[in-house]
Amino acid sequence: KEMTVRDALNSALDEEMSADPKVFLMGEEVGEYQGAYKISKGLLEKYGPDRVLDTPITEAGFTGIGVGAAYYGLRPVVEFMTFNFSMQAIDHIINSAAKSNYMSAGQINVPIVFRGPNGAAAGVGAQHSQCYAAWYASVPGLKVLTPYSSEDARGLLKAAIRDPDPVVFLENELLYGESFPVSDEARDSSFCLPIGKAKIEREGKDVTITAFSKMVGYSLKAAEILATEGISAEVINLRSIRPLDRSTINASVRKTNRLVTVEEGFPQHGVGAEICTSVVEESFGYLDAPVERIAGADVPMPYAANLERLAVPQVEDIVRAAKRACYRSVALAAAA
Amino acid sequence: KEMTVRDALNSALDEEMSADPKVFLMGEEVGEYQGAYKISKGLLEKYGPDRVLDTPITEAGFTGIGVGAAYYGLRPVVEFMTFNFSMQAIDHIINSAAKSNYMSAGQINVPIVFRGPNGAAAGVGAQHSQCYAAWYASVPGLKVLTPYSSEDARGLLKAAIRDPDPVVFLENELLYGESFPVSDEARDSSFCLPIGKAKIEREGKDVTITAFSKMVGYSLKAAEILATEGISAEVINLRSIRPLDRSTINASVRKTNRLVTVEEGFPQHGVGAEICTSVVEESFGYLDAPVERIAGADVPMPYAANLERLAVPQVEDIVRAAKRACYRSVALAAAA
Amino acid sequence: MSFSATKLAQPLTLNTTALITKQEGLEVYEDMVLGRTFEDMCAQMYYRGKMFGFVHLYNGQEAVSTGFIKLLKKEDSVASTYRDHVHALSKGVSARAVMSELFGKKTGCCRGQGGSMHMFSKEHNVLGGFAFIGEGIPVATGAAFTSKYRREVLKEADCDHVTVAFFGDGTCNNGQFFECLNMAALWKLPIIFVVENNLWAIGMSHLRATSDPEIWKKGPAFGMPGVHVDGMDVLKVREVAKEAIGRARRGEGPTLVECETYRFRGHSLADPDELRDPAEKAHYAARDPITALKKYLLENNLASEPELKAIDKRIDELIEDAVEFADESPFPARSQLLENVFADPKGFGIGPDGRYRCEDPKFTEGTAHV
Amino acid sequence: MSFSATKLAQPLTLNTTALITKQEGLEVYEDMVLGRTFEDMCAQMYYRGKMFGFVHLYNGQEAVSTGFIKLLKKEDSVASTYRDHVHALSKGVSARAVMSELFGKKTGCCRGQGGSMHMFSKEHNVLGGFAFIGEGIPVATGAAFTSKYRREVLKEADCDHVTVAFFGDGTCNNGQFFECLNMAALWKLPIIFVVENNLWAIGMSHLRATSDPEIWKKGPAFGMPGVHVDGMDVLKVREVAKEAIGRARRGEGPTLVECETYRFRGHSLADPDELRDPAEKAHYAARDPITALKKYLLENNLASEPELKAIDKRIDELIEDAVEFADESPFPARSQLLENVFADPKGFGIGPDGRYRCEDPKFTEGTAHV
Ligand SMILES: Cc1ncc(C[n+]2csc(CCOP(=O)(O)OP(=O)(O)O)c2C)c(N)n1
Ligand SMILES: Cc1ncc(C[n+]2csc(CCOP(=O)(O)OP(=O)(O)O)c2C)c(N)n1
Ligand SMILES: [Mg+2]
Ligand SMILES: [Mg+2]
Repeated sequence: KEMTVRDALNSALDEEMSADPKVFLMGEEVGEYQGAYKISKGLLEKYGPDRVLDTPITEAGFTGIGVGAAYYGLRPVVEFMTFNFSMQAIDHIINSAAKSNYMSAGQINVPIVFRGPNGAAAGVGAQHSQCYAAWYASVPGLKVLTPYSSEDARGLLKAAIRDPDPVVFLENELLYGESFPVSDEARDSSFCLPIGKAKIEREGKDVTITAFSKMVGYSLKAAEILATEGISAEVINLRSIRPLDRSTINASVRKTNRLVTVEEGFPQHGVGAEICTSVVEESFGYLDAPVERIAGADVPMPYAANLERLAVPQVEDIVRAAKRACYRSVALAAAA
Repeated sequence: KEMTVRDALNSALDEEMSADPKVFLMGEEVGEYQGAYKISKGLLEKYGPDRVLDTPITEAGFTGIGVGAAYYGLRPVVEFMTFNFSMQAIDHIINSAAKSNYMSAGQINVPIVFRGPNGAAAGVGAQHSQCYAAWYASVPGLKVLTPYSSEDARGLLKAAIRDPDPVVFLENELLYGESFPVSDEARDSSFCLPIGKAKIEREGKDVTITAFSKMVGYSLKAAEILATEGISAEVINLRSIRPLDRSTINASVRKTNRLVTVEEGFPQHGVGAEICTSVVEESFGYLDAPVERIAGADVPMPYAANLERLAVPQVEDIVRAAKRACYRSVALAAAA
Repeated sequence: MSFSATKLAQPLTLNTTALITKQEGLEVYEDMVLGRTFEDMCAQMYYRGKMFGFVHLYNGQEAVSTGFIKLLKKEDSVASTYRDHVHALSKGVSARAVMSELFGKKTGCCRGQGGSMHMFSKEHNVLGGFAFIGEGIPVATGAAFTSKYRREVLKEADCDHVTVAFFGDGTCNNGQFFECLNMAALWKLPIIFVVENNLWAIGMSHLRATSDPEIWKKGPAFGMPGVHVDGMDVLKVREVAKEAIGRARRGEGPTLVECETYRFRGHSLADPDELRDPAEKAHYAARDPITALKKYLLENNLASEPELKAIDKRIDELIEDAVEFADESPFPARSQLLENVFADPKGFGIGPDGRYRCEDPKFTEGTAHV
Repeated sequence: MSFSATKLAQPLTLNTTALITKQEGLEVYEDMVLGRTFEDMCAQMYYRGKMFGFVHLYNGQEAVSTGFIKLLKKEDSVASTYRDHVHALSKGVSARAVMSELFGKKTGCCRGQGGSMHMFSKEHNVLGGFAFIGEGIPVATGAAFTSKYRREVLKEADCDHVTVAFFGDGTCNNGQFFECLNMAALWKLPIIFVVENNLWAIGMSHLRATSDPEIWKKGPAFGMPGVHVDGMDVLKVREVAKEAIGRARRGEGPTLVECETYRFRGHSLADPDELRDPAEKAHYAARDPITALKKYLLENNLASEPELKAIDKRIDELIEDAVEFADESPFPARSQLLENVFADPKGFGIGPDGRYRCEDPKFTEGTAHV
C-alpha cells in the first residue's frame, strides 16, 4: 500500500499530537489555510487553534517563542513555510535552541522540531531554492534529518518530535506529492526510526553513492541505469546529516572502494565534502579512485527552466560520475 | 617596522575613505565610541558623522540599508561588532547582497564589505565565539577573506573595499593587538592584495599545513617545533576562503604528499573538509597519508578557561597531527 | 521629545474634485489597464505552462502602483516584493521585458535569471522584487540613504531622488519594518513606506495577525506622518502620494502610507483562495479601481468612452505583442548559468586569457552538468 | 479597531507613601545590597584575573531587578541579557553558584559552561542570560505562551505563572522587540516587558538611536498598557510591577514598563566609559536607589541604622563566602567538554555500552584536543 510523503508527514504530526498534548504546531498558515503545502491538513479542526497556531510573519519572533516554549518542556513543531525563511530566525535556531543545553549544563534541554521544505523546488528562483543541510548540520547541539520516502518521513518526524533535543527537519517540496509503499509496521502509530542511522536503499558492490532527500530517488534511478551497464552501485540514503552515520558510509566504501556523493546544495563546505573527508579519515587506504562529488552548481538558482535544470544534479550526472569513479584507478588519477 | 593588525585595518579604512568619497563606514559604535575594538579610531573626527555612521542595534535593518546603498554604487563598509551578530542579518547578506548580481543579470552589483571579528575570542562563551567562514564561503556571490597578519589586513581590506562584489571580511579579535613587520610597499596607500590567492608563509617539503586567521600563527609555531624534529612543514595562509586557492594548495600537496588542515570552527562541513575534498578531487594520487583535519571541538564554546582551551586547536595538536601524517603511510591506514 | 504623535495621527482629509488633468487622467488609466491586462495574461500563460513557480498577481491593487509610481521621476527608485510585475511596468519596464522574464527567456529584464519574484531594472531604478517578507524595506531605506548621501556628502546638490517601498499588511508585523521606520525617521530619509493593505497575508486575515490593525498609526509612533488612504481610489492615492513624495523630495523625511486595497485573485496562482468570504470579495469587486476611475473620467468629461476603449485596445495589443515576443525569444544560453555570479569573477576559474569562467570546466567543482 | 491607544497612553500616577511593610522593606533592601555588593566584588575579581571575557555589571539598576523579581513566585520566570548576574541573584540563585560560574568552576550554576552572559537556573526559572540583543524577548514570550498553554490546553487550572523579560533601551530599536509586543498583545500572554532604560547602549546615547525616545509609548501603539516609572525608586518600581504582574497573572495580558535608570559603571568592565557626561553621572549618582531606599526606610521608621548595617555586613560576608567558595571549587573536569551538547547524544559516538560519548575518542572528528 502506498502513501504520499505529504500524508506521511501529516499522519506523523497527527499521531504525535494525539499521543502527547504537549506537542503543538506553529507557523505561518499552518491552521486555517491547512499549511502552505497542506502538510497540516485537518489538524486545526482536530486540535483547535491553541495547538495549531497561525503566527504573524515574524520568523525571528515566532521561532524564539517556540524555543521559549520548549524550554519548559512543551514540544513545539515550528513550520517554516520554506527553510529559506529560517535565515531570519537562524539566531534562535543556533543560539537559543542549539546551544542552551550546553550553556545551561544540561538544565534546559530544548525539545523542538523546525520543519519545512528545503532546497530547490521548481521555478522559484534564487531566494527560494537554497539547501540548508550543510549549515545546520555544522552546528553542535542540532540534529538534522532529511527524509526521502514516506517511511522516512513518518519514522523520522515521529523520532524528531519525541527527541529531547532541537531537530532541524528538512523536507522537499517536490517529494510531497510522491507516493511510496509503506509497510504495516511503518503505518503503526508506534513506528519510529532511529536518529543517526543511514539506510542502504540498494545494495551494490562496485561503487557507493550517498544521497539525501530528493537525490536518493535520482541515485536509485542512476543505479538502475548503471546496473544495465554492469556496474553495481550501492545507494545510501543518509536520512540523518547530523549525526552523520559515518560507520555505514565507511563500511560501504570499504566494500566498494569507490564513492560518489550527491546533493543539491552548493558544493563548497557541503555534505559531500564532509562525507569525502570522513572517508579519507577512516578508510583512506580503501579508496581506489578519487571521490566524485556531485552538487548543485556554484551559482544562485536561476529562474529559467533550462538553466535551472543545469543547476541541479540530474540522473545522468550521477551515472557519469559513478562511471568515472569505476574506470579511474589511483594510478590513473595520479597521472591526471 | 612593525604595525598592529588594528592599525593595519584602521589605516586601510582611512586610506580608502580618503581616496573615494563613496566609501563609508556604518555599524554599532563605529563613530563616537571609535569602534567596539577601536578599529575605526579617529575616523569620525576625520570624515564626520555622515560617513562614519553610528546605527541603532538593528543588524537586519542596518545591513539591509548598507546593501541598498551599495545597489547605487556607494561602497559601504558594514561593521559587525562581532560576526556572531551577523546571524540576525544573514538574510540580507545572502539574499540581498550575494544573489543580486546574478538575479539581476549583472545590472546590480553590490560593492559592500561586511567586516568584524569572527570566531573564538577569550572567555566570551558559546554565543560570542562562532566561526562563520564555512557558512559564508559556501555561498555563490560572496567572497570571503580571512586576514592573518598586518600585511594581510591592509592588503585584503583595501582589496575588499575596491572590489565590485560583496565581501565578507573575517577578522580576529585576538589578533588586533598583535604586531607584524610591514614592508614599505605594504605601507603604501596603493598597496592591495589579490583576492583568491593564498600565501605560502613558510616553505617546506614533508607536509602541507593549511590555516587561516589566528591559526596561521599557530601553524607557524608548529612548523618551528616540527623543524626541530626534522619535519619540514609548508604553511599555507589561505587568506581567501572563497575563492579558495585550490591551485596553491594542490601544488603544495603534490610536493609534500601530506596534508593537515587547521581551523577554529566546527569540524562538520568546515573549511578543512572542503580542502580535503578538493585535494582528493585534484591530487588524489599524490596523497601518501590520510588528510588530518584539526578543527574546533564539536561543541558550543564553553566559558571555563580550561575547557575553552580544550575546545580550540593548540599548537601541540597541529604538531601531533603533522607527525601522524608523516609517519603513517597509505598501507598503514588501510590496515587500521 | 518635541515630536507630537497625536497631531500627525489624524488621517489627512482629501478633496478629490478636479484632481487631475485630462492628460494625467488618461495616463493613469492606461497604466492601470496595463497592469490589469498584463496580469490577466500572466494567469493564462501560467495555466498554459509558459511560466512557472510562484506567480503573484496584482489585480485589484492597481491604484496603488499607478497612484504612486506615475508621480515619480525616472531617477526615483521603487522596491517591491514577489508581487512585483506591475510595479515594474508602472516604473517603465516594458511589457516585453517583463513577460519575457516570466517566460524564462534571454530577452527578459533579467535575462531569465530573476523570474517572477525578482524584477530588477537598473535603467528604471527598479531595485528589485524581494521575495522574503520585509527584505525590500531596508534595501529601499538604503537607496533613500544614498540620495541623501549624494546630496550631502558627494555634494550633488540636485540629487533629490526619493524611494518608494511597497509591501503588504502581513509584512507590517515583521521586525524589519519597525527597524526601518525608526532609522528613516531618525535620519530623515527621503522614503515613502507604502503598505498595500489588502487585508490578507495569504490566508491570514490582517485582523488575526496584528494587535492594532490600523497600520498608518505606526507612523506617528515612530516619528513620522502616518496616512490612511482608500487604495481603490487612484485619485486619492495620488493626492497622498504627491504630498509624501514632495515631503521626501524637500528633505523633510519619510512618510508611512497605508492604502486599503484588495487583491481580486488568490495569493498566487497556486492559491485555492478558499478562506476569503465571497461577500468580502464582492464588496471590493464593486470598488474596482479601474471601473471607478473610468466613471470619474467620464463623469467629469475628462475622457470619452471611445478614448478609453482605444486605450484598452492599445494595451491589449501591447500585451499580445509582449507574449509573442516572449514566446519567440530564445532561451538563455547555457553559458548564462555561470555568468553574473560576480561582477568580478577573478579567482573563480576565470582563465589567464581573461575568458569568462564558464568556459573553464574547472570553475564549479562539484557542479552537476558543467 | 476598538482598542484605544490614548487612554492607555497616560503614565500611571503613583502614590508612594506607606508602600511597604517593614519586612518587605528589609527584604528589598537586602536584595539591592546583595546585587550591588556582588557586582562590586566582580569588578575586583575581574581585575585580579579571576573572571574573564565580557563582564557587564548592574550597579545603579538594582531597583529594577529587585522591584520586579522580589514580587515573583518561584514558578514565575525571568529572562535576562548579558547583564544578568543580579537578575539571577534576585530570583534566588545563590551568590556562591553565580560567583563560581563567573570563576569558570564546576560548582557554578552552569558548571562553568555558561559564563557571565549566560546564567541559567532551571530550579529558579531563570531562563537564561541572552547575549544577543533582542534574543531573550521572544524566548521569554515563549515561556509566557507556555503558562497560557498549560492552563488552557493542559488544563492545569492553577498555572498562573508569569514571565518577566528584562532588556535595555538600545534593544528597543530591534525588530524582535516589536514582533513580540504584537504577538504578546494579540495572544494576551502573561508577560511583562521591562525596559531598563539606562540612557545608553554602550556608547550610543538613547536619543541618537531612536526617533521617539519615550519607549513606554510603544505599549499602546502595540495594544498593551505602557508605563513609565522612575527606575531609581524601588518603591515606585514595585507598585508598577505589582499591577503589571497582577494583570498578567489574571490572564489580562502583557504590559510594557519603561524604567528610567542608570548604570554606575561602564558598559562592561572593558569599557573606558569616556562618552558619558560627568554631570549626567553625578545627577544619577545622587539618585542612587539604595541610598534612596535607605533614607525612606529610616525616615518612615521602617528600619534602624543598626538593622541596615547588619544587613550590609551579612551581605559582605555572604559575598566573601561566595568568593572563597568559588576560589576553592575545582575546575570543570575535562569530560565536561563533550557533555551536555545533547540531552540525548545517541548517534554522536556514544558507546554501545551506553557510556557517555566523551569517553569515545572518535566522537569529535576534527577536534582539537580530544
Ligand atoms: C520571511 C518570509 N516568510 C514567509 C514568506 C512566505 N510568504 C510569502 S507572501 C506571504 C504573505 C505576505 O502578505 P502581505 O505582506 O500582506 O502581502 P500580500 O501578499 O498580501 O501582497 C508570506 C507569508 C516569505 N516570503 N518570507
Ligand atoms: C545582535 C547583537 N548586536 C550587537 C550586540 C553588541 N552589544 C552588546 S550590549 C549592546 C548595547 C545594548 O544596550 P541596551 O539594550 O541599552 O542595554 P544595556 O547594555 O544598556 O543594559 C550591544 C550593541 C549584541 N550583543 N547583539
Ligand atoms: Mg496582504
Ligand atoms: Mg542601555
